[in-house]
Order: sequence, then C-alpha cells, then structure tokens
Amino acid sequence: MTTTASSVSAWERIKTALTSGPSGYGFMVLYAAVCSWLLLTNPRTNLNTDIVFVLFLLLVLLVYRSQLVLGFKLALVAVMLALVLPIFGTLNPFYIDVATQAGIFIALALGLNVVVGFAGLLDLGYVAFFAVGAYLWGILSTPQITLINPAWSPVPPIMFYPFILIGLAVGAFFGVLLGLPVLRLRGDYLAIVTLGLGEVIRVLANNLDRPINITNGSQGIRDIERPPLIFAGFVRDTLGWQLSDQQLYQQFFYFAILLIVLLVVVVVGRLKGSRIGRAWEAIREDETAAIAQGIPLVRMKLLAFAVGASFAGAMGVVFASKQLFINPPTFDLLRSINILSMVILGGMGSIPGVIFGAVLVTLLDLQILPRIANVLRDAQRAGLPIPAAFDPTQYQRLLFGLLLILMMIFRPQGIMPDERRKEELQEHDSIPDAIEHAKIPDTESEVGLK
Amino acid sequence: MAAEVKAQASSSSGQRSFTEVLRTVFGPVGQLILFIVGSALALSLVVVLLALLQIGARPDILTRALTILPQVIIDGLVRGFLFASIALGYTMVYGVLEFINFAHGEIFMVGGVVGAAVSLFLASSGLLAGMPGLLFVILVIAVGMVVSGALAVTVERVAYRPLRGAPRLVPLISAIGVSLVLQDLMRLMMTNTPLGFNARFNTPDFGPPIRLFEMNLGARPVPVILPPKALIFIVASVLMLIALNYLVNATRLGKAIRATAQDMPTASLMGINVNQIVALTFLIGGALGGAAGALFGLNVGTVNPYMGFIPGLKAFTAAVLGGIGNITGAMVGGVVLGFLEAFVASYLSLFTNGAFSGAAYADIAAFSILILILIFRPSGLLGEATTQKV
Amino acid sequence: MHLLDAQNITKTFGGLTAVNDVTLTIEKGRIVSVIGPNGAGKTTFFNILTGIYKPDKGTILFDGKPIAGLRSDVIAALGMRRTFQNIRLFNNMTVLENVLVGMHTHLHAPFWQILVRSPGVRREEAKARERARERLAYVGLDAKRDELAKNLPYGDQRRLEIARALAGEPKLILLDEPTAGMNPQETDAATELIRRLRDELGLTVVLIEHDMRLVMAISERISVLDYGTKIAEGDAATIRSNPRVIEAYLGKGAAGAAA
Amino acid sequence: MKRSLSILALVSLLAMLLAACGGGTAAQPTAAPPEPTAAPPTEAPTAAPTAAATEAPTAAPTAAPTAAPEAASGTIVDYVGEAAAGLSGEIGTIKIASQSPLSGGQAALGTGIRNGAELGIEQANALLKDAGIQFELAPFDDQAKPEVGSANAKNIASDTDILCVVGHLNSGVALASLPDYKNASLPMMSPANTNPNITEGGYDVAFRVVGRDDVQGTVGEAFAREELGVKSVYIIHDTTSYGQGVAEFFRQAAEANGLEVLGFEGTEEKSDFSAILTPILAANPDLIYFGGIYDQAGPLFRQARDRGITAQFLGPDGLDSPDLVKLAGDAVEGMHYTSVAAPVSQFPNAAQFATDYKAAYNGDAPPFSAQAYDASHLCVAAIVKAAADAGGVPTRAQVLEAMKGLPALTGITGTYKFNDKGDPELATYFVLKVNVADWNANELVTRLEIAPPE
Repeated sequence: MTTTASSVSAWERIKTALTSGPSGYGFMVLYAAVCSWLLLTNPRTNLNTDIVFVLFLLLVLLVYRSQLVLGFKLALVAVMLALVLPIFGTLNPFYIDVATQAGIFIALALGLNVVVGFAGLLDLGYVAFFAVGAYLWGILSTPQITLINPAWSPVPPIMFYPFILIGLAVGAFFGVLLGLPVLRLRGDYLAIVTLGLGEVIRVLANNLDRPINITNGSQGIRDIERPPLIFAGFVRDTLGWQLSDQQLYQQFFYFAILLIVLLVVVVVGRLKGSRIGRAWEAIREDETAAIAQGIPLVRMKLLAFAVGASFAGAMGVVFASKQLFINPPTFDLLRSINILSMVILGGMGSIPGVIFGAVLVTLLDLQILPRIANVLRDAQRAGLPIPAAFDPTQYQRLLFGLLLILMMIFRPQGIMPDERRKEELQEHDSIPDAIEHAKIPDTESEVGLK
Repeated sequence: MAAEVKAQASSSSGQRSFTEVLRTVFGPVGQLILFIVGSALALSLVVVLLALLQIGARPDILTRALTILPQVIIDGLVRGFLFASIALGYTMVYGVLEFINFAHGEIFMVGGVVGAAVSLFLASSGLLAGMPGLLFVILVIAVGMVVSGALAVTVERVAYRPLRGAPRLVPLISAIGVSLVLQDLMRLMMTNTPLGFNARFNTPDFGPPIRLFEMNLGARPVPVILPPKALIFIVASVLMLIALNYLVNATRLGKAIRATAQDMPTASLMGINVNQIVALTFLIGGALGGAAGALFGLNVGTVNPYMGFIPGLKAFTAAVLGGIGNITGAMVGGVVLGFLEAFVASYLSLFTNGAFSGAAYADIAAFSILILILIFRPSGLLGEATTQKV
Repeated sequence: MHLLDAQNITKTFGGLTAVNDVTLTIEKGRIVSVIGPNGAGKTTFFNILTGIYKPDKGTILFDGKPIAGLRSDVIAALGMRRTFQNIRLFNNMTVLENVLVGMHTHLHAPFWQILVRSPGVRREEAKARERARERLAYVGLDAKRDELAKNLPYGDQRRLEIARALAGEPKLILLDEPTAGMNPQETDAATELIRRLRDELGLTVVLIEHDMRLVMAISERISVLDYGTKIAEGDAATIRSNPRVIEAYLGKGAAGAAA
Repeated sequence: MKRSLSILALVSLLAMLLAACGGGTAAQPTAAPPEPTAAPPTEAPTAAPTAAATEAPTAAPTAAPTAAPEAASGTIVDYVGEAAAGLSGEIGTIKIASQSPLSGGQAALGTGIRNGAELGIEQANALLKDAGIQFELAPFDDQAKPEVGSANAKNIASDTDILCVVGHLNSGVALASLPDYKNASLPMMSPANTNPNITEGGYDVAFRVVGRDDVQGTVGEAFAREELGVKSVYIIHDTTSYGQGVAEFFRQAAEANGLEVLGFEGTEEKSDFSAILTPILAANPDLIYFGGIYDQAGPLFRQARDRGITAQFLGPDGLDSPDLVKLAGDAVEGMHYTSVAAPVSQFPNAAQFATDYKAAYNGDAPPFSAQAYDASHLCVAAIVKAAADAGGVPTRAQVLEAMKGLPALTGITGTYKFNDKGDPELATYFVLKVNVADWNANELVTRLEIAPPE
C-alpha cells in the first residue's frame, strides 16, 4: 500500500517537474528540439519516423496540459505546427498529408460536436453536409457544370476562396433544410432519421447522373480545381524556397486547414461560452427545464444544426479541392460514424477533447493500424508464428465498435472530458489556453474573491 | 393516463373468456389484413392514375403497368413481412425500455448466418437432399431463434444493462458499437470457416414457383408467380405475429411484460423481476429477429455479415410508421413500407421512362415516408396512445 | 387588474379529465396556493399555465395578454417562471451557469457579435454574471457557484431552482412543491425565502404544496383541486373549515365527523 | 462475319471437348486443371479474334494472332536478363510498392494482387541475384477507399526508394491516387483497373496490363448479339464506378447496334432482388446483362431462375469468381462472362505461377494475381533498364521513360507494349462459359486481342 502511494507521489513529482516551473520550460524545449531534429534529419517514412511523429504531436498535448506561461505555450506550439511540421512536409509529403487530413477531421468533429456534444442531438448523417460542400465545389469548378447546362461554364479556380464561405452558407442552408422537418423529434428518433437522410444524400449523389448529369453518379468527379498558387512567387523568390507546385499545394492546404481549424476552434469556443452555448447545453441536459427558461427549443436546435453543418460544408469545399477527386462512397455512413467516434472518444462537448479524438482516430486510421499490420507482417515473414487473420487493419469496425461500447460503459465523458470546474478553479495560477481563455471571460472579481 | 392503466388493468385482471383471448390474438390479424388490402388498393390506384396521366404520350403504359401489378403486390407483401418480422423485435424492446436497439439488424443477420451454417452442415453431410422441406424450415428457424435470442440477451447484459438510467444517447451509441462489432465479428468467423464472406443458404428443393394465374393484357401473357420460399416466409411471419400476440396478450408472462412497459418502478414494486422481464423481452425480440433472418436467408439464398444493417434500418422505419411500441403497428408499418418500396422500385423507371432507376430510389422513398409520418403523425399509423403498448 | 386570469380551464387525456373547468385569478403581489390530494390535477394545471400542455377549453390572460396555446418558451419570456416538483436542474452545468441559463430571455447579443466577441457582448456577459451572482447571493448559494448542480445537497438544489427562476426577472413565479422532502428547519427557511420573494422583490407567487403548515402560514388565498375540479377557494381559515376540503383529504366519514 | 461465327463455334466445340478430356484425366481437379484446360485456347483462338475485334470502336483492328507477338517479342524475363547485363556496379535494393485493399469486403482480390506482385519480385530477385540489384515489395492497404489510397500514395511518393507502383484494384481509388503519382513522376502499373479514365485522364504515369471497360462492354455486346443471338437485353448494374461504367458501355453498344434495351436499372441491393425481377419477368428479355460483382450477381441470377425467368445471363469480369457458383448454383450453368483477366488456368504460361502461388500462399491464385505478377515484372524490367541506362540508381522520371520505351514483352498473361496513354497496344479480352461443377474448368469461348479505342 505504502509503496504504491509513494510511487504515485513520485510520479506526481516527476509530472509536476516536467510540466511546470523552469524544469518544465527546459523539458518542453528539449523535447521539441529533439523531436524536430529527428524528424528533419530522418524524413523517410518508416516505423521510427512514425513513432517520432506521434511523439511530436503528443508534445502539443503535453504543452496544452502543462502549467507554463501562455505566451511560451503559444510560441512553442506555433513553432512546431507552423514551422517544423511544414518544413518536414517538404521533405516527406506523407506525414503532412496525415496532419492535413487530421485537420479536416478536427474541423468536422468540432462541427459535429456542436450538434452532438453541445446540443445533445445525435446526428448520424453528418457526412451529408460534407458531401454537399465537396460536390458544390466539385461540380462548379469542373466541366461537370457544362453537363448540367451547356451554357454554364466552370467558375475560375480563384473563386475557391469565396467558395469556402459559400460552402459555409450552403452547408448551413442544408442543415436548416434537413433539420426543419426532424428537429421536433425526440433524440433517438432524430438519430435514425438523420442516418436515413445521410443515406439519401449519398444515394442521390450516386444516382443523379440521370436524367440530367449533375453529380456524374458513381464515376465521381475528377480533376477538381485547386486555387491558383498566388503565393508561389513569394515563396520561391522572396523566401528562396524552391518548392515544386505539388509541394506548394501541400503547404497551402496544410496552412489553409490549420487556419480554418483555428477559426473553428475560436468560433466554437466563443459560442460555447455565450448565451447560445449555454442554451444548447441546457437543451442537452433537460429540454423541459430549458424551455421553461424561455429557450426556444426548435430555433436553438436548428442553429446548432446549421452551425455544425456549415463547418462541414466549408470543409467539403476544401476537401474536394485538396483530393482532386470525389465519389459517393467517400461519404458513406461509416464516415459519419467515424466522425462520431472522434467526438465520443475525445469527450462530447469538450473542445480539446474532440481535437484529441480527431487526431487520434485519423492517426489510427492512416498511420498506426497500417503500421502495426506492417510490423506484424514483417514479423510473420521473419518466421514468428502470427496468424494471418491477425491484421488490425481488417477489423476497423470491430475496433471502433468496441471503443464505442467500452467508452459508454466505462468513460462516457470521453478521454479528455469537459473540465469547466477545474478551469475556473485554476484560473489564478495558470490560464489554461488561449482558446479556453477566450471562452471564459476574465472575471476579476472571482479571482479576487479567492 | 391513469384511466388508461385502470382500464387495461380491469380488462386483463379477471378471467378472460376464450373468445376474448381469440379476439385479442386474432384481432390484429384482421387489422393487418385491412391495412394490406387498403395500402395495396391505394397504391394500385396511384399506379393506374399515373398511367392514365401518361397514356396520351405512351399508349401502352397502362397495359404495361397493369401486367405486373399483381406480381408487384406479392413482392411488396413478401418485402413487407420481412420488415415486419424485424420490426417486431424493435418494437418489443422499445415498448419496454424506450430504447432503440440499433443492433437488432445484426441480431437478424446472425439468425441468417446461423441458418446458413446449419444448411451448409446439412448439405455437406448429405442430409439435406432427403430432408422434408417443412422439417428443414422448422430446424433452421429454431436454430436461428435460439442463437439470436441468446445473443440478444447477452448483448443486453453486456452492453445495455450497465447503461440503464443513463441519458438516452449513451445506450444508443453503445448499440451502434454493438452493431459494428457484430458485423466484423461475424465477418471474422465466416471468412475463417467454409461459410465464406458470402454464404450460400442451401435448401431442399421446394419445387418450381407456384403459378397463380396469368396476366394476359398485352401481346404476351405474363405469369403471376409465388415462389414457394416466399410463401413459407409469409406463412411463418403471420404465425409469428399470432404467437407473439398470444404471448403478450393472453399469458401471465405477457402481463408482466406489459406491466413493465407501463411503469418499470411500479412493476418492480409489484414483485416483477424487471431485469428478468427486460432480458425476456430481448430474448423474444432477438428470437423473432433470428427467425426472420433464417427465413430471409432461406428466401433469398445468400447471407453476408453486412446484410442486416439496411433491413434493420427499414424495419425501424416500419416500426415508427406503425407506431413504435405497438406490435400490430410494427406489422402494419412493415407491410405498408414493403408495398411502398416494391411499388417505387418496380414502377418509378416505367413512369419516368427510364430517367430514374426505381431500385436505387426505393431507399429514398422509404426514408421520405419516415420523415413525413414523423411530421404529420408522430405516433404512427396505429399510435401508441390509442392501442395497447406492447 | 389581475396578473393572471385563467378562466374555465379544461384538459383531458384520453378518457380522463385531468383539469375540469378550473378558474383561477391572481392579483399582483399575492402569494396563492393550490392544494389538493395527489392526482388532483395541480401539476397538470401548472403545465397548462406554463404552456407545456395546451388546454382543451378555457382562456388564460397573463398580464393582460392571452397566453393559452402559446409555446412554453414564449410564455416564459413574458415573465412567468416555474420550478418543478421533481427538481429539474441542468445537472452537468455549474450553479452559476444554471442561473445564467435562466437569464436567456434577457440576453440579446446577436450571433455574429458573439463570434467576434464585441465589447457589447462582453459587457452584457459581465453584467449577466454579476446579476446571476446577486441572485445566487439572494438565495444564499454564491459560495457554491462553481459547483456542478448535481453535486449540491437537496435543499440547495431547490433553492437553485428558485434562483434560476428569479434570473428570468419574472412577474409571476410558480413553485411546484418547493418544500417536498425537506426537514422542518429547511421548510422554515424555504417559507422565509418565499415570503421574501414577495415582500422584497414584489413577486407574485403561486404554490403547489402539501405541507399545510406552510400553506396556511403564508398563503393569502388558497384554491383546492380534487379530481380536476376546483372545490373550494378562499383564505386559510375558510379552507380549513370547508367540509368538501376535509372530505377530499380525509374521506367522507371524516367530513361528516368534522361537521 | 459468317466465317468468324463458324470459327468461334468450332473453337468452343474444341475447347469443350478438350476440357472434358482434361476433366477426365485429372485425378485432382483443383490442382490439375490449369494444364489441360489451358492448352486448347491458345492454339484455337489465334485465328478467331480479328473479326470480332472490328466491332470494337477502334480504327485499328490490327488484332494479330496471339502466336505472332509471342514469336516476335521476347519475354519480360529475357528482357530483364538482357538489361541486367548492362548494369554497372552495385545498385542495391529498390522498392516497388503495391496498393490494393487488404482489408474489407474485397480483401481476397486485393491480397491476391499483393501476393502476385510479391511472388513476381521474389522470382525476379532470384534471377538478378548476381546483377547487383534487388527488389523489395512495399505493400499498402488502400482499404478500397479513395482518400486512404491517396494518403498512401503520398506515403509512397515520400519514399524515394520506391520507383514503381503495382495497383490498384478499384478504379475509384486509383483515380484518387493518380494525381499524387503524377506529381512524383512515379509509374503505376495497374493489374486490374479497367476504367477508361485511368489512362484517358492525362496522368501520364498510368499503365495497365488489362483491357478497358469500354472495350469489354462492347465485346460483351458483340458476343451477345452475334454469338448468343439475342435480340433484347435488360441491363442491371450495381451503381458503382466499375459496374455502372461497364454497363453503360454495353448499353451504348447495344443501342448503336440495334440490340433492344428493355431496361437499365441500378441497385445497391445485395440480397432481395424481387422488385427488380418483376419488371424483367414482364419485359421477357432474351438476355440479362449484369454490370457488377459476383456477390450481387449470384443471388440475382438465382432468384431470376427461381422466378422462372429463362433469359440468358452475361456479365463482365466482376463475375469471375468461384463464389458466383457458390451463390447461384445451377442458375449460372452455361452462362457467359467477359473478362480482361481470365482465370490463371487460361494462360498457358501461367501454369508455373499457379503452382508457385499455391505453394507460397496455400490457396488458388485469385483473379488479377497473375496480372499483378506481370505488372511487378514490368516494373522490374523498366527499373533495370533505366538503371542500366543511367549507370546507377535511376530517378523515377527515368523509370517512367524506360517504361514507356519498353518493347513488346510477353509475360504470363499476355504480351504488352504500351501506347502513349499507357494502355497495352493489344489487350486480351476473353469470353468464358461457366462450368458449375468446377470453376477452374470454365470454358474459354473466345479470346480477342483488341487495341484500345483512339
């Protein structure tokens, strides 16, 4: 008994030393430097780089959870995400693509989190809005548009930028359109109906090549436009960085998505701390009590639906442009469930939790599970007795399913749950993060009272 | 609300006469027949009207539409009974726990796979050829019921019971997880056994399709047929409905289930073991799903681990359509939805002159009707307020 | 003028008439109680007043406006707030946040201003927090403002519900069994609080209550419901001696004995 | 035309006879069939194809007898040997990536592709033991998902040791990944993608050792009209990129050639096809063409027969799986399907491959595995040639150039010379007839060498 107690306290001591005070700063800088050095000097894709890359991302989490000065935290994370990772991306296009895809899913998961986590509306057809945004840009930026009406011509690629906003608006519009008939329903009905609606959108995308070819049906849309590289001259001439167009596009989408994710985080954080966020939470907690406080139920639910859908719509535009190719199977039900599992895994309603969940699931999907499969395969070839059926990539549904069940039974609040209370109590010794800072207004009186 | 309870209590408390039992058990069958005839007539009328609208441009359209009409009705009926037999499981569980057992489609799938495994065993051991058809049907249904029933109880015990009393979303998400797990688990088992990913459901030879009559409107007579397996499906589903109605409305157990459905805490005060009743409900619902799966596999000839998902979803739609929590409603909803899908799938292409593929849009029709019904009649066709709740 | 004027309210569920032709008028600044045996339709009557149920028959004027059939949130926004018989707090929100939700109808920051966090929004939010803390202080919960509502002891939860209702700056507050499950000390504190609501804040209060001591102590008028029908109305003394009331509570024999 | 008909009939007869003999002599049906059944087609169809090939929308019905290129061109292995002679110094190990679904519903085919490529590379390594160059397979699982394929493609592009890709199975995934290959100038040799857009999309790095859906649809239509003699067809597809694609080409050809199309329907339904079959029952077509995969086709055909529909069945290479018989039973006896990748047993040169595959992976070689074997060999050939020319480790661009410059080379599944787009100048198309008793004994009805459309 005593040994465990002392070991716990020893662990606590180490944790404190590494995440606060001068030793904390030293540790973080050293950690970041070692990881960065390893990544930049060994950019090849292999198991070691996989591990370093995961450790690198883990540092972001550590920094977030540490008790250091906000400015330092921001600066360190900025250096890591806006300098080291992009440079690493010019050496190895894979990991930055993983990071970019993770960014896309962070934005989607945060959007779904508004609906599921904040307002408590289980939406199983969320990917429909993503599809709407993707098809919006896919159809309008390619010659597909002339198949609908020969008189129309594709919009110029530069329109990508305004189309992110249009995607936002169209997503919101579809959110309201699909939400209006179903939001009066009880929670569990809503889940099934949204699932059905999600399927309807996918079936439409798959079949609306006749009688008029709108979506090009099952063949999907190819050669989707990317925005012109207006900054190419700046990067190549002014910065003297001789990157190929392909590398520039990777950098562009990485930074564009990073920026969008930051915006989404700020927006979601501000909504959460506002009258609107509180109204959503109240609805999630108890609809009858919420309505008795004068909260207009359907209007607030529609707003949640629209906000969530608008992120997906805007991300759809970016996704289509980044992928260059979209087809209906990309937007199937499993994708919705995938995003949902990000939200649940991280912690419904918790912004850092959802980001964590999205990154974790994307890494699992694209990097960790395939790598484990690879390692097992190598071991198998080296003669170790590992049955061929034991390939983790084959059981993604199984893994996600188990994850959902176990989370619901043992930790329904998620890995990094919403920690409102702790934050307020901690406010006097450290300010958790810029985001959280934005969320909770600085109430000096409260601090003074303590 | 209180009066309802009282009324029901009084009607079920005293000794019921045999005729009363007959009425409660077979009354729903009458109701079901009413809806079958009604929706078949209504949809046929729509077809005729649509054909008449287009007859100017396409003179042969009415003949073409009418030629397949009887067959479409039969198809719709079979499809409807499929949805209905799965919907019964949803509605049983919902009636008692107010919980959508999302994994019920997978329970159905497991029934089909188990049936296929039995059929494979019989075929490979050479017993199948000489087996009487009826014995085979009973055997696969029985095995499907036992395994699926047991599975449903296990799932309830493991993944749902620990979550009773939690907010609604929690068990629902757990159920989605169960659904995914069961799909992949069955895939794992099937691909590592002789069944394979797509398993054949072997059956004894039930003979050629029954030719009911011929539609002789155009140049060529078109037979209207009823495949024997479809007939088996319909008969077995109706028997299931009757049995379930008897169980719920005319037995002590049924009374306990209804009491639990009405008010769980009170039922437990009255000495009913609520956990046991819930488990029993899952057992009955799961067994029904398993039977439906076995029958479905027998009817279509193949099973695979992902086959339960879409029918499960449709069956839920059917349950809501009929008024979730209501047994007869589930049957009625299933049949109406089956008709609707069969009509859309068979006629959309004809009426749009090939512009829209009916089979692809049948799903859209199903979900649209779900949304419409929820908007205009949230309690379903036989709303739970007017008739008994499980 | 009456603050609340409910005339001939009737509501049936299936074959059961839960509220039958009940009329209730309340003047500003009064404390009024609605009593009656269990299942008499008191809570249903509250639910009709607050818009959870639509009455089958009857009119309701609140502050001169007809409200029968309006949505709950609209009625709440007009200045009628309530508490619930079985406490319904937002359990996973803090005490302070619960009160802030109660202020929803008084916060008007537009959507886009929330996104840019304009000075106006900040001002409104800071004010709301200050006001919420005043409300909490009023019911004596300010020290616990950062605790989750579900972690409060029972009596505090009742008081928080009242604070949340107060946050909506109501004209009329409906309290559904505010002292249910309380011990005598807690009941006394609650009685005191209800009295203060009227005396200090000038609120009009309608109570559903079973604790006759409390009802008789603070009510200026009492209405008695039985089987959905109003069987008596008047001040405490009148009600205490009304044979139909005694009958309703104690049964026929008792009524005869008392008479 | 008449002549070709009679020849085809003769061929079929001959093939049947030989197949019957082969079946009789083979003591072990599963292992033995490749040899006996494979033998006849190679000789027989040599004279046949030209006529049918004219039906293809190509200006160049140049279809020469298959024997001719075999005689004129060397094998890939020979070519690799010659090129390796020009190598100077130690090159080291070079990686070839494979991308195919190793998980999910199509894992069987995808694993076959990976295994085929692996076998090809192992055997090439044995050949190049002393040449100072070795190859290693880097297998990737694209999960049949476009964005996973695309992420993998970036991963592949980032590994500068990888100079060539064998993949994919699904055209949708290949189309999503090709932009990445293009940007890396990384040649992709597809063993299975039949979608015309793969080579028509202007990617410049895409090659394939198989035919195309547009030709396959046309071949199927020509066969149905001319050989099966059907007058009307009802077309069903699975609403996927592949199935709907090939069905559309079948329909276009049918409409152009006067074969009456009674219906064209898509469905995702996997088990209960009643709603589709009822209109077919009324339409009474001579032929049902199903564009899609065997797992849907099996129950569909079976239920069609159960309902007394007597139409003939036809479909593309998606039906090429013994599971079709498992699912459909007697219903598919004697039906035909077209293929760009006939079973391994149909390739005389692939007998050894079939044996090796079985020995290495403990199972019959699935469709496309032999093509993957050839694809990996073509990658090896291009890389060795480029290395010899460059005098060291070549760049990807050099490998790409070498690939484009390869002469006509014969592998185990055919002879390949690539045109500007990356299509083989002559691709082989097969029409096979199902033998329910033994899938490996499916009879090769005709074999056509057709150039891709211009």
